[in-house]
Amino acid sequence: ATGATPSGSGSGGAAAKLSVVFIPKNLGNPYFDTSDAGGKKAVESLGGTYSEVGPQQASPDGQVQYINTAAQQHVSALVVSANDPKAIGDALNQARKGGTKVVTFDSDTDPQYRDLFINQASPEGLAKVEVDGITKQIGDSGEIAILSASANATNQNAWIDLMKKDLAANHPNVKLVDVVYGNDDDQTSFDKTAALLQTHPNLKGIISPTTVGIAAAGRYLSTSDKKGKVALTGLGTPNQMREYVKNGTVKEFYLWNPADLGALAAYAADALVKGTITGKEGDTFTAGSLGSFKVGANQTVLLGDPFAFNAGNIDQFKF
Amino acid sequence: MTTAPAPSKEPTVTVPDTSTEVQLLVEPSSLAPRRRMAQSLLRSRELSILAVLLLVIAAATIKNPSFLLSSSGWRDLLLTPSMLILLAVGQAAVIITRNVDLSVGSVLGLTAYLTGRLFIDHPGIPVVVVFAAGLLVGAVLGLVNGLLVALGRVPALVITLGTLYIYRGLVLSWAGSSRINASDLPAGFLALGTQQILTIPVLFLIAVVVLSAVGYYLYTARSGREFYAIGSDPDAAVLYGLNVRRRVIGAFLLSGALAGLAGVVFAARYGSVSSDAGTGIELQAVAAAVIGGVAIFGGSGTVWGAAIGAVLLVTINRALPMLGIPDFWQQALVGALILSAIVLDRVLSARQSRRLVEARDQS
Amino acid sequence: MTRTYAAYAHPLWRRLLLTREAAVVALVIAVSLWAYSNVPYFGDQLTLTYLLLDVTPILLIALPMTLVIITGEIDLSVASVVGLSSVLLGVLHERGFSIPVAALIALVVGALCGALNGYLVARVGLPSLAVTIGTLALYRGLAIGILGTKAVTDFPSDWTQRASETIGGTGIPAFMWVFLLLAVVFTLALHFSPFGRGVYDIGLGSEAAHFSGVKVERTKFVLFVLSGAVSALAGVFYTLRFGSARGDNAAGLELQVIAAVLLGGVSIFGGRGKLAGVVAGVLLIGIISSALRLQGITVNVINIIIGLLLVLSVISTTVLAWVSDVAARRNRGARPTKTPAGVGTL
Amino acid sequence: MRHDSIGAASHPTLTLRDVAKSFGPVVALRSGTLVAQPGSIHALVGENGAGKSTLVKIVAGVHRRDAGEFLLGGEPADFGSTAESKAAGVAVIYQEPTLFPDLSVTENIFMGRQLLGRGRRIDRAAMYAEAARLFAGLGVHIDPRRQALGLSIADQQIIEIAKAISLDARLLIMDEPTAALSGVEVERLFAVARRLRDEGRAIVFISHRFDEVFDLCDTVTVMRDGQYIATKPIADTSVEEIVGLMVGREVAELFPKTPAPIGDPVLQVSGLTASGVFHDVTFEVRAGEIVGLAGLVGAGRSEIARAIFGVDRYDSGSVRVKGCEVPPRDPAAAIRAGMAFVPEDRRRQGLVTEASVTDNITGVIRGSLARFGLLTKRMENAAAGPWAGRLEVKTGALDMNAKTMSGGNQQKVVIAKWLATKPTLLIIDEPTRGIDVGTKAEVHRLLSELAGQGMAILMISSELPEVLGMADRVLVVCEGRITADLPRDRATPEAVMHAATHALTGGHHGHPGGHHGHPGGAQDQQAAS
Ligand SMILES: Nc1ncnc2c1ncn2[C@@H]1O[C@H](COP(=O)(O)OP(=O)(O)OP(=O)(O)O)[C@@H](O)[C@H]1O
Ligand SMILES: Nc1ncnc2c1ncn2[C@@H]1O[C@H](COP(=O)(O)OP(=O)(O)OP(=O)(O)O)[C@@H](O)[C@H]1O
Ligand SMILES: [Mg+2]
Ligand SMILES: [Mg+2]
Repeated sequence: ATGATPSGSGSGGAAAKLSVVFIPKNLGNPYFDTSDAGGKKAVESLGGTYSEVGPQQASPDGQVQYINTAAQQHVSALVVSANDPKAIGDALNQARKGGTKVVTFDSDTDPQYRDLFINQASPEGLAKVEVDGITKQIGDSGEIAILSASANATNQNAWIDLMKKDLAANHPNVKLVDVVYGNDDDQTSFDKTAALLQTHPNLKGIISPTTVGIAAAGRYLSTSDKKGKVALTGLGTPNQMREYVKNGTVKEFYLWNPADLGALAAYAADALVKGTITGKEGDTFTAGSLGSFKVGANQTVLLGDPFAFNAGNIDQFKF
Repeated sequence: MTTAPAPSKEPTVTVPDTSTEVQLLVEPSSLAPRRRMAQSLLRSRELSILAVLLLVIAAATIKNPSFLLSSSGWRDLLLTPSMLILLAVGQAAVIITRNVDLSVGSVLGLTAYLTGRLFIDHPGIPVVVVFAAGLLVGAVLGLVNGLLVALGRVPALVITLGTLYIYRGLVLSWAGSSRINASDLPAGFLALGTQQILTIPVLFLIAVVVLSAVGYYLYTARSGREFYAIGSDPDAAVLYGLNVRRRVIGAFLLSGALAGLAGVVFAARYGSVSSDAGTGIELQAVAAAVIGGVAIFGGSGTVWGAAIGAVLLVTINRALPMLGIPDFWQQALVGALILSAIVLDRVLSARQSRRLVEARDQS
Repeated sequence: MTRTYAAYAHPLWRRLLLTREAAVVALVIAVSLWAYSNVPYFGDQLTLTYLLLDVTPILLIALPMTLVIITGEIDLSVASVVGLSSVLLGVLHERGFSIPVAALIALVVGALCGALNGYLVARVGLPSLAVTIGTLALYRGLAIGILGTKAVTDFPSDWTQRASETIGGTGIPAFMWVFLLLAVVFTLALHFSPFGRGVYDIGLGSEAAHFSGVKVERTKFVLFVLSGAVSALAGVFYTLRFGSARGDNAAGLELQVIAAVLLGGVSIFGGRGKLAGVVAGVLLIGIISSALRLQGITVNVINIIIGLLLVLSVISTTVLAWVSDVAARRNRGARPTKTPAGVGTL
Repeated sequence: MRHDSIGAASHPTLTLRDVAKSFGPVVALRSGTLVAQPGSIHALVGENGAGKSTLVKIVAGVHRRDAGEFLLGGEPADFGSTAESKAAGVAVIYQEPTLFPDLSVTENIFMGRQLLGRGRRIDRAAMYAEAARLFAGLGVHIDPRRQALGLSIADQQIIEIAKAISLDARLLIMDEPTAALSGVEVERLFAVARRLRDEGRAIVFISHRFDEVFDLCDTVTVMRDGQYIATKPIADTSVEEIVGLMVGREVAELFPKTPAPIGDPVLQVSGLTASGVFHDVTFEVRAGEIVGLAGLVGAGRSEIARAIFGVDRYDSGSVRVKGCEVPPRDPAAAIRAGMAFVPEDRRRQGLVTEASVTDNITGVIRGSLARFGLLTKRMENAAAGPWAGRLEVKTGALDMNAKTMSGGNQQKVVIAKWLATKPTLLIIDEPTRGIDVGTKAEVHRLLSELAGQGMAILMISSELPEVLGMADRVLVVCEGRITADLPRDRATPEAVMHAATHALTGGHHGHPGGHHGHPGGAQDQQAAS
């Protein structure tokens, strides 16, 4: 209970117990369930308190309210996947003014709004692995399309740009005919997939660099007469995709280990709170069993390379 | 006192003056039954909406034959609107009684999640039981709405706005951030989402069966007609001795049950359910009913119209990208469509009442 | 020989304290006190700031919405107007317009949106529920159509900061001045002007109002225009506060506004309600949400509480009437004088 | 005092004794008593607001009585809903038609008890045929399939009648069924009523037209101010006696119009036409003059008044006040020009019943009360108090809801509201409808006094004595046209009634009690007049 005096910690969280709030793009998203669970384990192993709050729909204004609440509570660190690179910036800076460390993961804000960004994979690497995957499956020629999350999701947009460049440079016979947005909503993504297939009868492949999107597309494809005729790949979680890999709708999809990503973000937050690192390039810290990581350019930490899931290995993964 | 004609079995009365009797003898209508039927059909709102629907389908098909002619195209044409048809039918029944049910989206979310939970917690549970459970839970939630509205004598808009929040809150608390994935659902159930009988999707058949049952009931049952009477003039309905409360509760019960059913359909069709499934769909259901010619202040319209309205709404959304209209503009078009439907309704009913007054003046 | 009359049947304290508005205000005070002593950090200045910033759009839109509902109509399109004005502000800013000019254009467009609603409802005589469900889709569709699902986020930081800066050291957002100004104007218009009396008369009996020379059509039209313009203002604020113009900004806000207005004691049938109660209703929802969020309770419970408050607040009237009816009957000892009545409708 | 008219049948179909009913503060019925015998038509008469409709609604199960005895066929009855009364064999034609505008005429007749075919399915064909038979029986030409929306009041009434007849009830109550019917239609209705009587049913018939009462009924019960007064066999009574019982005093003393100097024309109406409603209406009202607008219900008098005041539209013609043209469709402009309008439907048009006395009284003048555009309750109360006092409105306080007041007091509030505008012309539609006798006299004195002060008054009234007593000049409206302009000395009941029925084909007027109807009575009466 607090009286009128603003208690908690006015000046930085160094003295207080570690408290980390995870704010995913939206709740009820299996990808973030997994990553935040990893974060939770890490925070608890560090003796801190963990909590996860967030909006129902992936929108920046929804996130702002939760960032504000965290700022009011003077938590020691915020781990955020940004729905917009700028829109939540003011709120994050407010929180930082109150002594909260801000780590972004999965989807970044502009660098001036956070202390550190935990990058799941290099955008170049991700874009390349998805483009290579789809072009291989369709024989390096024909029409493809992209089913993304919301149109202003930072990470997806960066990847899509890189994919376009890669396609133009290395796959002249593959034509990207459409980019549609499913807003990380099951029903919308599903309906957009249906529309995509109708609008482009000659479509040969779909890349969906978002877990909700690829699952919805997998669901639609596996029940349509285009099953096996239209290739699908992208970023997905094994639990959601198992069905579609086994029934042959999807040959291969990619992801890093989201749990590791969450854990790394938590360790980074801890290091920032403890003051072991400040977030400048060259700082190093250890992230439990994940090993040691080094802060790169733009205050970014890279998790590693993405992993390819296929019929051969999918049963080894339960997330 | 004069003696009146001897009472006859027929409730007819010998008219005092023979000359006027001949002149005033009533013919049911001067038109042959078939022509009359054709005429009233031609004038009906349902038909004009159907024409618009066919136009949209035709345009999209010309632009891209696979919209209708491919097997997926044909299937999606029927499958996609199935869920909204169920909601629109329930909503139409409620609106006909001069009420409205805004809670259907939340009910749908609740039963969609319930469907997944049942399959996860009771592996091997028969699909029929799950459908029944969805229907039942929806009916109970609808009953709560109906009781509050009818017994509390408070406006349905406010009550169902409240239960919209409450039911959604219940799903959110129950589901938390967990979700149902396709792999949680048995293959047999998922197959329902796309199964076809003679190229007609099963879910569409379910919707059509429900639609026909409700349509038949509203047209041919005494209690069904009372829905219209109540919506047309609630005070007169009381003077007629109609059981207004029971019918209003019944309408909400129906709407809730159909929203519950729609939740199960949602799970079967999309294969994954998160706690915000169905958010905002209530306004689409109201819009479908309004587009289909159900007057927002009750008393007129049919569930057939509402169902066609639902198909039109969904199909327009699917056809616009085909017609080269970026999908971002679709919602604006839907809005314009709703407005023109209301305005058209007003124009038609103004013309109708003018015609009726003229008919009276001439007689 | 003329009689003289008491102006009021009840003393002032009774008229002030035994009202719906007083009940809501009391609830606001009670919940605040509870939160202050039980919820960590609720007493902080920052909480006040964020709470007020969060409810500002609802507060703004609730002002004209109250008047619209008192005339017996409803405007469901307000949140879509917020979205549209947000998008316009963004697009115009991108095209190089200064923020004040862009905001002004957004306000004008908002007023035009309201005028379309007003024309269809007041002049053509269509039911406002149906009309504004249509324009809800239309205006939102225009917003999304103009901007796609992209966002404009590069607003000048002096403007975005202005939206959330506070008055001196009070922690009260400076934008509250704008609300306060509007609240005074709306209060004078509704409670202290002939126009406002007309608004109530229309809600209580529009035919009688028409027979008394009240310009029913014009009044309704003006209210819808105001509703559109104020919603656009809320859109401008929303955009600058979050520094983000998006087509789907404030989606679903209309139901929150209506819930708050009804909670504040305004009758959906029209004719009853006070702005003071509405402001208290908005604050009540804001305070409950804020306190629960600070306790780590998420949106689900908040939803349930808002829903329950809404349902209870409307049935309380019926329940109270029923209770007093039973009491009166018991006193009189007469046989029941039940008169069947129609059930509540729209 | 009680008088059971027709001897000792085994049981009267309906017995009501000392039945009472209040609506909050309004006592609608103090002690209603009525005994209706099988095979007999029983008239129930009384002034507006005497409680006739309330009595009917208690029998129908719309209201529940507060006290008193209610027997149906000798058995105690107490209906909680109209469904129960229907089931017990009571059919009621309510004073206001209660139709579902969206449904077909046939559905309206059979709602809730539709004919069923196979599988409990509604048999529409049978219903249409049945409805057609009913209409044929009533001799009217209504398509059973058409929508009820847009039917004339008369047609609506016919459908109510068809509905009641088709119920096959042992007790049929008709609350002013003839108010909107033409002569031919009335005759057909009477034929049906007589047939039903001869089948042994009991009929209660409410009407303000004595000729009809004497034509059709066997017995008459008189009510006044919610109280039973007397029951007489029709054969043993006269119109004069009934009127005396109804009013409870000599009729003449009610209308104390004192002569006043007549000044310049205030209202000039010329060529006013609204197609289908009224045609080429031209007249003027002078300062200090009371002009009465008489005619049968439905003649279009209210519509004329509403058009003059700008509430309704009209197609052509002009309205001038003191020589200045008043724009159409703008009540505010009419008010500025000095008009005041007390409409006929007090509850819906005259008052905002849910608002306070003050709000109602200052409803029109508050624009001028405001200072710098602002208005406070205190200013309004200060303005309303004197006007309420001047009309002696009986109320506890000025913030009482108008809804809780008696009809007479409500009417005083409406008049106060308009007098507060200091009008030069007062249009008053049915000034004393539903008002008790005492208040009625007050209203008449007030009108007379206002005229004396130089106000021009246009008064519409369905009560002939009121018109004849109050008006300096009587204009008679028939089917939307002014058919007579009679100065006070030439305005006899006969002259007015002749002009009022002039254009009607089967008009039935003249001397009540003379004809005991028989088929073809309409023609006979026509000849007699
Ligand atoms: N629902 C009600 N609430 C309040 N007062 C009512 C109600 N119904 C009737 N009254 C009042 O009861 C009194 C009797 O009304 P009632 O309708 O029975 O008269 P009536 O004899 O039928 O008159 P009329 O000849 O005008 O039809 C009137 O003063 C009327 O205003
Ligand atoms: N086609 C119609 N549909 C509905 N109501 C109608 C129609 N025609 C007339 N009326 C209504 O019938 C009623 C009687 O008509 P009107 O007002 O012209 O008669 P009146 O001479 O003023 O008689 P009174 O005022 O005594 O009833 C009015 O309330 C009028 O609005
Ligand atoms: Mg009556
Ligand atoms: Mg009249």
